[in-house]
Amino acid sequence: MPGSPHDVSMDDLARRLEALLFISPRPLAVEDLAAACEATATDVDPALAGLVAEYAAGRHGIVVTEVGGGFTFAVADDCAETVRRHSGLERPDDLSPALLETLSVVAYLEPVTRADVAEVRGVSSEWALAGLEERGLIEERGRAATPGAPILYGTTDRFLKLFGLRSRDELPPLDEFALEAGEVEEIRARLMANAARRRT
Amino acid sequence: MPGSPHDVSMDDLARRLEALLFISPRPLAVEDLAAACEATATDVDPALAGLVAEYAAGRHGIVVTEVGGGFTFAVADDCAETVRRHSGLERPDDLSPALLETLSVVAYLEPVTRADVAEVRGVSSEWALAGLEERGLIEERGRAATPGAPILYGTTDRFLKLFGLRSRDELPPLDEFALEAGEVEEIRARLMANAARRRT
Amino acid sequence: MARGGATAPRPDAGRRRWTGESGAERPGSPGTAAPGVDLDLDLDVFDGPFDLLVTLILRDEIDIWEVRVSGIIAEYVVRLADSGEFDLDATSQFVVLVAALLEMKSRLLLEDESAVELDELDPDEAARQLVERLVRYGQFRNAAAMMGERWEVHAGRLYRNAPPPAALLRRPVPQARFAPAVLAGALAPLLRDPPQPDTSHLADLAVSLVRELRRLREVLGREGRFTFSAVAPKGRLERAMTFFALLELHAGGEARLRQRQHFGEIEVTRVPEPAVAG
Repeated sequence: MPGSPHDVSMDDLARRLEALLFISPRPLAVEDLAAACEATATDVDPALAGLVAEYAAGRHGIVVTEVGGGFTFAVADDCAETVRRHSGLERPDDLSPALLETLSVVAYLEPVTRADVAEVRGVSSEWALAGLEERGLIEERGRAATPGAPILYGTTDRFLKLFGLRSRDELPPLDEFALEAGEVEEIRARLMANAARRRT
Repeated sequence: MPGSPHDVSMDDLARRLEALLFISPRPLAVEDLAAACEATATDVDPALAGLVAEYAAGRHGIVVTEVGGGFTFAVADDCAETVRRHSGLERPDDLSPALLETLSVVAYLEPVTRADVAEVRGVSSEWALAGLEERGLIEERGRAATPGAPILYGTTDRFLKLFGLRSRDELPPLDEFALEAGEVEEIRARLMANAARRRT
Repeated sequence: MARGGATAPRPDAGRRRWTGESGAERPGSPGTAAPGVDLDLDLDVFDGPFDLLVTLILRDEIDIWEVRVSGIIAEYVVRLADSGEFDLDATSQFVVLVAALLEMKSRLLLEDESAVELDELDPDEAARQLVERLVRYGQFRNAAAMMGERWEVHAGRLYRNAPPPAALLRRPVPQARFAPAVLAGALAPLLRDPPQPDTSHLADLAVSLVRELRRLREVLGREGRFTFSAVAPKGRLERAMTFFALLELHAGGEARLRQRQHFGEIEVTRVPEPAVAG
């Protein structure tokens, strides 16, 4: 590497596969990759094989591995210790009021779409959701069966741990509003109504 | 790539840097990288340069960029469309001219109070500042040591990321945006005309 | 809504005209015909339909200084009450126009205040300071255009946004770092109904003032003169309203008020028609 740059760039399809694997927090199956690239599995297979070879163990600090029926980037085993050391140096972030509010909306109403959260909070919450995702407190929970199939978000096990909860049922009831924690639909309806009223 | 695997692997330090950049949700400064690798900045610099060269534009589906006070991986621009289509990740909503203008005042004068911004813009900028704060582009930076101890605002790391800036110093000098002599003359003439009209 | 790729530049990036919170724009432009609000006005400076008045003001043919906006509102409310019908469209249009008039007027008031301050300065110095300020502001506007261009190029860039796998974290997740009650506390403000703006004072005052005005006009028309104590109701607030109504009659040139001594009786006399010359 340093002092010996490669002369051959990756082909276009392989580059797009690389970008897809890089961004996805979960393994992607060949069919997903093909669909995303508007290609067939037959096209994807050799490009993917090339990518796996490029990121074979020992070549880079990250490797492409096949796990659970899909492909994903992961930190190379012999680099794990460095990454762990780095995580030990990072100081934990606090949750800003905006993050906390967004987290509470996800926790009580999950699964929710980005639009639901924005609706309830009355402000675009893209950045707050990204911040929570980055902290591992929320994650994707599939797609809603509505037009555009937006991503659904829910809280993670890390979230439960951080708040000392055994399960989501242990979320404190919203006593002040005489609602049980289970009455999610009612809370949702109320929040949506409030959001609508706030807009007018 | 496919059919032409590279024969040269990256050196050990470069591989560890690669793993760190991959795993960190935030850009990492040379000092952070050095600390995690138990190396000095002098060691890190050439290894990092090699990594940047390996992931130069066009070679891979991802690139190493320097933004927001450190180095990070990003999806190559020409692969962004594919990733966006698959992941449902949206481009952040565009900033209105009023928000952009307020943001430029904060970016050039930070830390600034609400009153400072209003003074420059000639209109109350409360709403614009709130909008920028909600979008994670500016944040509170303590209080001014003046009567009333007003809140001070400054730009965030997210601001740097979204505007592709390595640091605040990378903003072009404000002088470059000075009005041209002709424009100043035009303002002067318009003011005189207004004054004359008011007198009659 | 997925947007186009990050690489597709928009041609007018960052060069959009400045609108937003602009204090520089006037509501409506000169010559714009005002949309129809059917109201005949009889004011000191103007006798005719409201639409015409707005048009004349916008064309700078009538000075908004001279127009009592409160008088226009009072007339409108009286007419609305008399007609017994409520046309939402027409009323909204009226409110919009009146708001525009008030904005123009308040802007003039503010301008005048600064002009007074500036008068104390050397006129050249005042002009120089204003130019300086606008030039400084222009600099930031230009900078904002540059930022808009940068945004177009960079804002769409995709960074990885996944948390590190637990196995790679040295520091385990801090157990129960936050109390769950914090979550309920954060959600609570969103569950509460937003407070309804309290407009009771507006409605009450407007209605009772208008009613009071009408009542006093009747008495004045019938009797030609009366005293405050003869017409004033018992309640404190109601008396205040009567007093305001008297002031309105006086300001409108319909009645003459006279008080011979402090805290003494107020005598009200009708001013013979025509109240307004020209």
